[in-house]
Amino acid sequence: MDGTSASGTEEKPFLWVTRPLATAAKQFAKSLWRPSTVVYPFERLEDPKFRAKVAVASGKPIGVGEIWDNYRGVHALNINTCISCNLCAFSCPDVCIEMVTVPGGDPKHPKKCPQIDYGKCSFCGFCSDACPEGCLSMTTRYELSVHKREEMVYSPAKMFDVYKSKLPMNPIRVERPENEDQILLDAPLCIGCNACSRDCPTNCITMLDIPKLTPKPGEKMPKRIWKEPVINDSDCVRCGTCISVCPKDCLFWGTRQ
Amino acid sequence: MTHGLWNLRVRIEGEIIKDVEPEMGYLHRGIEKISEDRHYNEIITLMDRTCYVAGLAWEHLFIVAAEQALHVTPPERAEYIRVLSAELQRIASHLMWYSAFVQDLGLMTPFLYGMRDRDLILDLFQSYTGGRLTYEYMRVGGVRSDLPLGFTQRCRQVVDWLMDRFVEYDQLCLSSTIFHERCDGLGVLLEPEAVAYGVTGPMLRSAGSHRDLRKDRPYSVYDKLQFQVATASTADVTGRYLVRMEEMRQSVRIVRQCLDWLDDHPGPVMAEHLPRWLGAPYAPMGNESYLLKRNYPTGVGLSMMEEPHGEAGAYVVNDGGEHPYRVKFRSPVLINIWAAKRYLPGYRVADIPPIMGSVDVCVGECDR
Amino acid sequence: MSGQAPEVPRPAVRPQTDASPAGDLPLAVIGQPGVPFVEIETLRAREFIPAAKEALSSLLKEQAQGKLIRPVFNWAGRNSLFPLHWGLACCAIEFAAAFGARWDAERFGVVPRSSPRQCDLLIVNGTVTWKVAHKLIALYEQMPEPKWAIAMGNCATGGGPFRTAYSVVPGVDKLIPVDVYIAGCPPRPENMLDGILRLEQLIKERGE
Amino acid sequence: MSSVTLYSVAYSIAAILLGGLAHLFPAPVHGWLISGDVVTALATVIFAAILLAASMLNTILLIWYERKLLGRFMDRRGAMHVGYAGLLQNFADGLKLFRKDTVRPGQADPLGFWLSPTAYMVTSLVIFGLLPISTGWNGGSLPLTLLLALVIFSFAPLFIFLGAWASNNKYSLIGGMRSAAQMIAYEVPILLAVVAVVVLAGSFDLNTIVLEQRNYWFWAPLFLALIVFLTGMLAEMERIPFDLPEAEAELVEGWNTEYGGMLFAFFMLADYLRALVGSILVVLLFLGGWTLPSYIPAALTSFPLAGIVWFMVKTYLVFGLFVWVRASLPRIRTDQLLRLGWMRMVPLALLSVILAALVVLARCLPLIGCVPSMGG
Amino acid sequence: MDAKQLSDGLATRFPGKILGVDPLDGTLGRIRFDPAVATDLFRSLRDDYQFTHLTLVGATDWIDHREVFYVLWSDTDRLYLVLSANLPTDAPVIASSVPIWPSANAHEREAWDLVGVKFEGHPDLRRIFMPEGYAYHPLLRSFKIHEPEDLEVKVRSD
Repeated sequence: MDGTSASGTEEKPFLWVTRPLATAAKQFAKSLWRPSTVVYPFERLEDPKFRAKVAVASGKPIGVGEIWDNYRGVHALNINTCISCNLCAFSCPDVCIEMVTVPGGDPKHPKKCPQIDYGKCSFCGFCSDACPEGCLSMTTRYELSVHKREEMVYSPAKMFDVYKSKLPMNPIRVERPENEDQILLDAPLCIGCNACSRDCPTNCITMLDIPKLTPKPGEKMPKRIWKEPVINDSDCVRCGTCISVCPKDCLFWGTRQ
Repeated sequence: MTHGLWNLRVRIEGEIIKDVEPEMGYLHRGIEKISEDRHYNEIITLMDRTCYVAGLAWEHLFIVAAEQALHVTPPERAEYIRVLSAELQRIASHLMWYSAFVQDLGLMTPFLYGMRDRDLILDLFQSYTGGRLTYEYMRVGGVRSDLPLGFTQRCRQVVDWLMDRFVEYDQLCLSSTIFHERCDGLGVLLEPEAVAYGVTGPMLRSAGSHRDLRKDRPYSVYDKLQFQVATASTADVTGRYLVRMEEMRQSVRIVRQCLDWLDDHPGPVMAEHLPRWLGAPYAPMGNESYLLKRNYPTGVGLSMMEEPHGEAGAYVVNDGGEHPYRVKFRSPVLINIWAAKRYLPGYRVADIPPIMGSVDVCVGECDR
Repeated sequence: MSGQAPEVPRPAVRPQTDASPAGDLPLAVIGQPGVPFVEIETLRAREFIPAAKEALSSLLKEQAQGKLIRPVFNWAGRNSLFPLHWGLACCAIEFAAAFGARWDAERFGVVPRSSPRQCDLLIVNGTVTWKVAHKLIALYEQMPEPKWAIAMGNCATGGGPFRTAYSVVPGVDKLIPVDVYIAGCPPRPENMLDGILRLEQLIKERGE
Repeated sequence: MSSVTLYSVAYSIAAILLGGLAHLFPAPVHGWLISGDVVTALATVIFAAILLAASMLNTILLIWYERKLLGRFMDRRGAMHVGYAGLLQNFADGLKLFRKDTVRPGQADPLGFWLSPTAYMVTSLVIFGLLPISTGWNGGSLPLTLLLALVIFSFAPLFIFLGAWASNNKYSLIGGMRSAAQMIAYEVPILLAVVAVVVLAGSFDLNTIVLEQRNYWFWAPLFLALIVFLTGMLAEMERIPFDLPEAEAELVEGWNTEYGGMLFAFFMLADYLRALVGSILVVLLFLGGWTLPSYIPAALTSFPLAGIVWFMVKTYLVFGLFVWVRASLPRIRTDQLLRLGWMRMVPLALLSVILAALVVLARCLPLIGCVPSMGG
Repeated sequence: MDAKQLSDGLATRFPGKILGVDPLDGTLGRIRFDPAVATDLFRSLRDDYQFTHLTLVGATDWIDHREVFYVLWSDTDRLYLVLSANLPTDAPVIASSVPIWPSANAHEREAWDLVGVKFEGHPDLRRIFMPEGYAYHPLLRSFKIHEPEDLEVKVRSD
């Protein structure tokens, strides 16, 4: 077994306490001109101007760089490109995203955008990873202190303001796996109700006519519309809206053979 | 205590401790219960908060157990990034321990030095995970994203700087007669007793044991890395200090090897062929009968790791659903505190802060 | 990974989240009414604190009408907030980092004290469980007036990721009055400093 | 310069005030007002007020100084946003504490609880009346000033213990007991170190002690005594590494756990007053007081109030030394502290007394008759 | 030592009480045993097979039964071993392992607290995390957690 004995042979007491006194004095001399303190409200770490001064030890910049680009702070939402797919709300582990109606949708298709309660959000970034259109992303803004609990709820409009303020945004995009599951149809159960096609945020579901079956003698024919959804996999963002709206639970995830 | 929320009931005679009774549960947050209602990847958000000074180490722990239960193999680059993260996290955690420990001794200055240098590591974490303390970085089957450009160079700068600082820390503590007066021969827990009481980690290694799961049972890619196990023979507070300091140096060694490997081997960081709810964003799953029809494999995952505080374990039972059926963690801190019944009696009341400080208490992980 | 599948009993039906198999077992968690010891403590805090505050403020209105003295004391009070040195969970680490070398909260005169008698500010930095709730209230009551409370982080604000758990108080404002909430999980040290500055602003505007 | 003393300043202020006031009154009152007794009485009051203000101001400045210095040792900045460079920070703290509610725990003893901070503060303040700051700038030049100062200085453990006991809190009580034991233990080496100085100077009068250091400061022959005195003063001031009465890790805030508001401010202020007294004593006894070595150019020593300026510079440097120690050493344990006090410091102090005697002897040697007279 | 050797050895010592061995990655395997022989089995494992470390004791609620699992570590072989025993739901009782491995103390208290498994012979079987007097064992599947109802925002009165 290879082990090393941590004996600390280099540092032994020398004249009782003179060594620690000397070390403290050395640090005192080093930090006399500029200690490593960031004078926060006046200097900010995320400001490129101060990056050379901060992340420092006693005035010596080390380890600095574009460390802020990935920071997960307040969300920025581009309302214009949001497709109301609900994926952010589903992927939120803390259930802090609620889809609220915003103006701009047609009456059949009310446009819904995420509203985030920062009193519950854990800033994990799952929602921005999930966003298929890249319209919800996280910025480097972190100041979130409020007087009242209600002010912590960020409406879509408020997050759109954050988007318009052009803060640096988290550049990480998690790539979707190539062999993603598709949405399959359990055809005998389908009643052709058009719910999936109507609610699909990307309009990738088309209802195609299917031949009408004639019931065998003695078998009761289900009452249905003779249409069946066909899903365009390349357009589908895998949001599962169709699955959740399907009244007969006939859509499911699987791999198309 | 500076280490979090727990209670130590002490029965004393004069200044001498006769019996102690640790009282826990003030931070019991039901993480195991909440985990049963979450997707595998979503549990990672809880892992960061379970042990808030070693979030990435606990993510690694859980992810390995979950991968074993789900029969997923991550790519090698992801493994290296995980080991790099875990070792950087070990340094950060030990620095946090150092800060809290010296503060218990009444030393104010090294507390600030420790926090200052820990912030540099947190900056590194922030540059590739996006979080300072809660990272949410690892995923079943890999990690969230690759390292950013120029990361390895920055990381080398930081660890070089840290190697110099370790000398300074030793000068402030080991070179001080008062430190030795305060810490030598305190909280002695010899190896057989430590084993019987289940004590692990630096506390066990300070008693001369060579037990380190990274060597004994190499998980991830630790078998390809060169490092040594830090041990001490005194089994007291000073020994634990020495072991942790040496471990930080060895961690720097591992970090440098990982950086060299990562420079030379670009590649994917996410496994292919993952079940639907692992590889992509979550979406409504639909009727559960379809899920059962697809017959995903069930399994049990058990991972034991050398976490900064000691041996941590995760036991994950996968019953084929989207959530784990049962998640159970082994907390090293719970057991290390528990053994206080053995190593505290006989010392003075004024010795409690250094002794309990040397245990490295993280209550979040202890109470879960 | 060898793909060997150890035998795990697969439950015939996964328990549904909404249907409780044991019907007589209430869904109760300890936080709901009916569990005495927490309730009593909660009530005491809820009634005591506003009453004390009211009494104090009426006293002030009668005695200190002076236009000169009040602003001076207000300035002193808001520039020297001593928080209680009490760490709960994750946010306590960031709380400590804010007092570290890089952010150095002492610049604003914020010095943590260990004894609640010498504090003006209770920063609840972490998850509050029901087991610790009455201690939190006791600490808050031990602080002399005027005093403020900051709920730091999501756990203190509303239970955070753990709010569904059986042992966690869903928001510390159920126990004590909170002046400033800081969102974040955990909030960065800058965010915490921002919260303290916001509290100073609040004191300036509202008086004590 | 030498003619101006603090008392003369106070006396002239009193005379001017009373002279102005006397014009408003008829003759008998007028005569009485400008009589010597009344002026002296008022002068004394003014004198005390000046002393009080000066010592308080200095104490508050001392706290600021420590915070800034400690900040640099710790690679940070310390208070900097309240006032210029945080100069007003401590005024804000004091005002806030003054304004704050003072809570007396229900079980606490009222008399002890209220009395002890006040008495602690007052005894610390009284010493300032005895300490000369420059030639003539002191309260009274009693023959036993030094002894009196040290006696008043050692009242503190009594009041700390009283306050700790009155708080009815176990942490306070343990802290108070530790504090009392520590202070009493370190009285002995301090007094012995002072004896060494007294042997060398031949007087208990601080003015004389300073004047005796015209030729050489006493720290050189009495280096051991200086070390003992500094260590003892650290223990008396309860600063790191001897701050175990306030050990935060085990006792919440030590003996002032239950004190808040103004009473806590009293304790805090008195602590720093004592720190100031300690630094001043070190300067007076070992570092030549307001005198400067003769090789310093006269321009630096002859401007008005040069003595006071140099004295304060020295005092602050000595206090900086205490801060430096605080920044780099951990706290030691009670039993180790007492062992250090009794087993190390007392013998060292005794040794330094012998050394001082030897120095005196060596000084006497050239004089005729000195050695035989000692023998006979 | 491999899993076969160990299970055969144990099967001869405790005939009929070793109910099976499942493979488990990275360990010797998972041995299912009859809770009736718990103490003897533990003693035999510690003394004869040098499983000196008890790493973990936990319990799972499988609705129709409860499972107790033990993770052991052998310093000589550097391997983990998982033991598991099924207990009936109405009487979840098993002999305590504290006399053999003192480190089980906290683990068993936790298992009692959260899953409600009783360990006979435990010196101090009290709740560890939840306050004394708490009525439920929260990690049972029948105990549901839910979104707190009282989450409406409250505004300070003054």
